[in-house]
Amino acid sequence: MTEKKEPLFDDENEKIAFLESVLFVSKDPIEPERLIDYLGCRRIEDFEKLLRSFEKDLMDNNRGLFLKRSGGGLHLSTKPDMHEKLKDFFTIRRSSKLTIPSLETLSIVAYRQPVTLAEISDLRNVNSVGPVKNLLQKKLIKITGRKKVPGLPALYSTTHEFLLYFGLNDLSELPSLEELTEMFEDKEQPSLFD
Amino acid sequence: MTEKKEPLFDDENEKIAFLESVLFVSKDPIEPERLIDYLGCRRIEDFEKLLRSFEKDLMDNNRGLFLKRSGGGLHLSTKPDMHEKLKDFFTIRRSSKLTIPSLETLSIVAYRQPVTLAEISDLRNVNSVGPVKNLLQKKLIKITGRKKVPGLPALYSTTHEFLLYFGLNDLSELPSLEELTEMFEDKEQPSLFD
Amino acid sequence: MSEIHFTPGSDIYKIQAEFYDGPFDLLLHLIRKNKMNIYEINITEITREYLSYLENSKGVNPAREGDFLMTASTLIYIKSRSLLPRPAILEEESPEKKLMETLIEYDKIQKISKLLKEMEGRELMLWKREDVKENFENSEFDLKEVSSFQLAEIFLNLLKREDGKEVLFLDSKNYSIEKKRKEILKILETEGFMNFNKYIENMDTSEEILVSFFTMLEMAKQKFIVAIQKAIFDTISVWKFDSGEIVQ
Repeated sequence: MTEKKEPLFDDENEKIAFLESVLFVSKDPIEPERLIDYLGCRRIEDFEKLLRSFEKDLMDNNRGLFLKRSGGGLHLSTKPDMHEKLKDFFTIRRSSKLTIPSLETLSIVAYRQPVTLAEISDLRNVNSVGPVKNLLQKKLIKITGRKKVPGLPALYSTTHEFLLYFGLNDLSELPSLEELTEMFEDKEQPSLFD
Repeated sequence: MTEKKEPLFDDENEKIAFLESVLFVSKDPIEPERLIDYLGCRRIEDFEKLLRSFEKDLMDNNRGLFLKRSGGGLHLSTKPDMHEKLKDFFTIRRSSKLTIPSLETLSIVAYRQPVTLAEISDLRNVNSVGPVKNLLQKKLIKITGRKKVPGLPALYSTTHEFLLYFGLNDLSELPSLEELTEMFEDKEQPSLFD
Repeated sequence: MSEIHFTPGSDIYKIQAEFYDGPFDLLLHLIRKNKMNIYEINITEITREYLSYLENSKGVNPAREGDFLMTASTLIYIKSRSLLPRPAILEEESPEKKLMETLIEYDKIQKISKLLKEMEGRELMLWKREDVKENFENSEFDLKEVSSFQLAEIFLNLLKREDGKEVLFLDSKNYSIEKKRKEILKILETEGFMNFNKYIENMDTSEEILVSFFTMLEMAKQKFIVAIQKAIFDTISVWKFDSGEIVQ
C-alpha cells in the first residue's frame, strides 16, 4: 500500500549477509515470501539458489550454525554436532520438557484434533486436565472452538508452536496411523498386528 | 572439582565454529576466560589469534554478523551496515496496521458487541464515525443488526477477519471466567507428573 | 521437508517413569513380553501376571492405584466369563471387546508418543538464538512471548480479582491508547523495563486496564515491545524491541 523503497543489494553476497542478519535477529521463523519480496528475487529459483549458497557456506568447518526450514519459515539454529559441547559448556541439562502424560495427550490432540478434554481423558483412561493445562501453558495446544454438545466443552487443537517444537512445517508431515503401524511393526518385536 | 572431560577440538576451524554457536545461543556476553578455558587455549595469544580469525571471517561480504567485545565479554550482533535494512524489513508490515482511534473502537466492539456507534462514541468521548467506517472498510467489524430504540441504529460486531488479525480462531479463545476458573484455579489434580 | 526417522527399541515408558503410569501401559507391556496378540490375549496368564505386579505394588504409579484396581477387576471378570461356554462371536458390548478396543487405541497413542519423543529429542539438539539466558544459571528457561490468549487470561483474571465481577465494565472515562502508548514507552525509556502487573495494579477502572492491555497487545504485535512471562499468571515483563533486537 505505502510506497516502498526497494533496498539495493549490490550482489548475491550482500543478500546472503542480509539473510544471515535477519535470521539472527528474528525470534520467529521468517516466511520465505517476505524475504523473496524484500531481496527482490524475480523468481523462486533465484531465492532457492541463494538459500543453497547460504547453506553451503554454513557447511564449512568453521561455521557453527544451521539453516532450518520448518514451521512454515526459515530460521537459524546451531549445528546438531555442537549439541554435546554446548551442553557441556553451559552445564545445562537439556532434556525433554514433556512428561509421558503430556506426550500422550499431545498425541491424541495431534491425531484427533479438534478434541475435547473428555475425549482425551476417555482415550487415556485417566482425567487429563493436568497435561492439558500443561500443554496450554507451553502453547503446544490451544482452544479452537466449542463442541456443540451440552456444556459446550472447549475443543483443543495443536498450535504453530507445536509444529516448531517438533520441527514440522505442516501437520501432514506426521505419518499416518497406517504408516506409524508399519514403522513400528517392522522393527519392534513382538509384532502386535499380524 | 568435578572431573570434566576436555572436549577435543580437531582444529582451529572447529574452535571458531564452536565460538559462533556459543555466542549465538547465549543471551548474555560471555567472559573470555570461560572460553579460553573451555577451548583449551594455552596462552591468551592463542585465544586472541582465534578471535581475530573469527573477526576476519565475519568481515566477508557474505556475512551479516559482527563480534562485539565489550564490558561483560564477547557477544554477537548484526553488522552496523545492516541496521537500516533490518529496520526497513521489520517495519514494512506495519504500514497496513490500525490507527489508534480504530484500535480503541475495535477494543470496544470486541468486548461489548453488538454495540452502536452512539455507544462507541460515548465511551471514547469523541464522535467515532471515522474509525467505525475505517474498520468496516477493513472488514474488521460488520453490522449485525439494529438496536430496537428510536432511529434503529446499526449494531456492530467483530468479523472473521478480526479473529485472523489477532491470531484468534474463535472469540471463545478469549476464555470465559468460568472456564478459566475451571482450568486453572481448580484444586490441583493429584498427579505425579504435571 | 523434514523427515521422520524412528529408532526402534527405545522404551520411553520404562526408562522415563521407572514405573507403569497407568493400567494399560502395564497390560501392553505384559502382552508384548508374552509375545501375545492384542486380538488373542491369554486372559488367565495376563491376569495372573497383572495381579502379581499389583501385589508387589512396585513399578506401578501410586497416584493411580484405583485405576489399576479397576482394570484388575475387569480382567478377573473377563477371566470368570471365559470359564463359561463361550459365544462364537464377540458380543457388541462384551467386556472382552471393550478391553481389546481400549488396548488397540492405547497402543496407537503409545506409538505416537514415542514418535513425538523421538522428534523432540532431535529438535532439542538444535539450539535456538538466546536459548541460554540469565548468566548461565543452571536452570530450565521457559520464557515465551505472550499470546493474545494468555494476555487475555491474565487480564480477565486481574479484573476478576479486583472487583469480583464476571462481566467487563467499561466506565466512560477518557483513556486513549495513544496516551497509554506514550506512557508505556516513557517508562521503558527511563526504566528500560516494565512490570506490567505492577503497572496496572494502581489503576482504578477496568477501562484503564483494558486500554493498557490492548495497547500492550498492539505494541507487541507491531514489535515495538516484547512481552515475556515465565508462566501463566506470572508477572509479565515488557521490554522495548529496537531494530529487531531486544534492548534490555
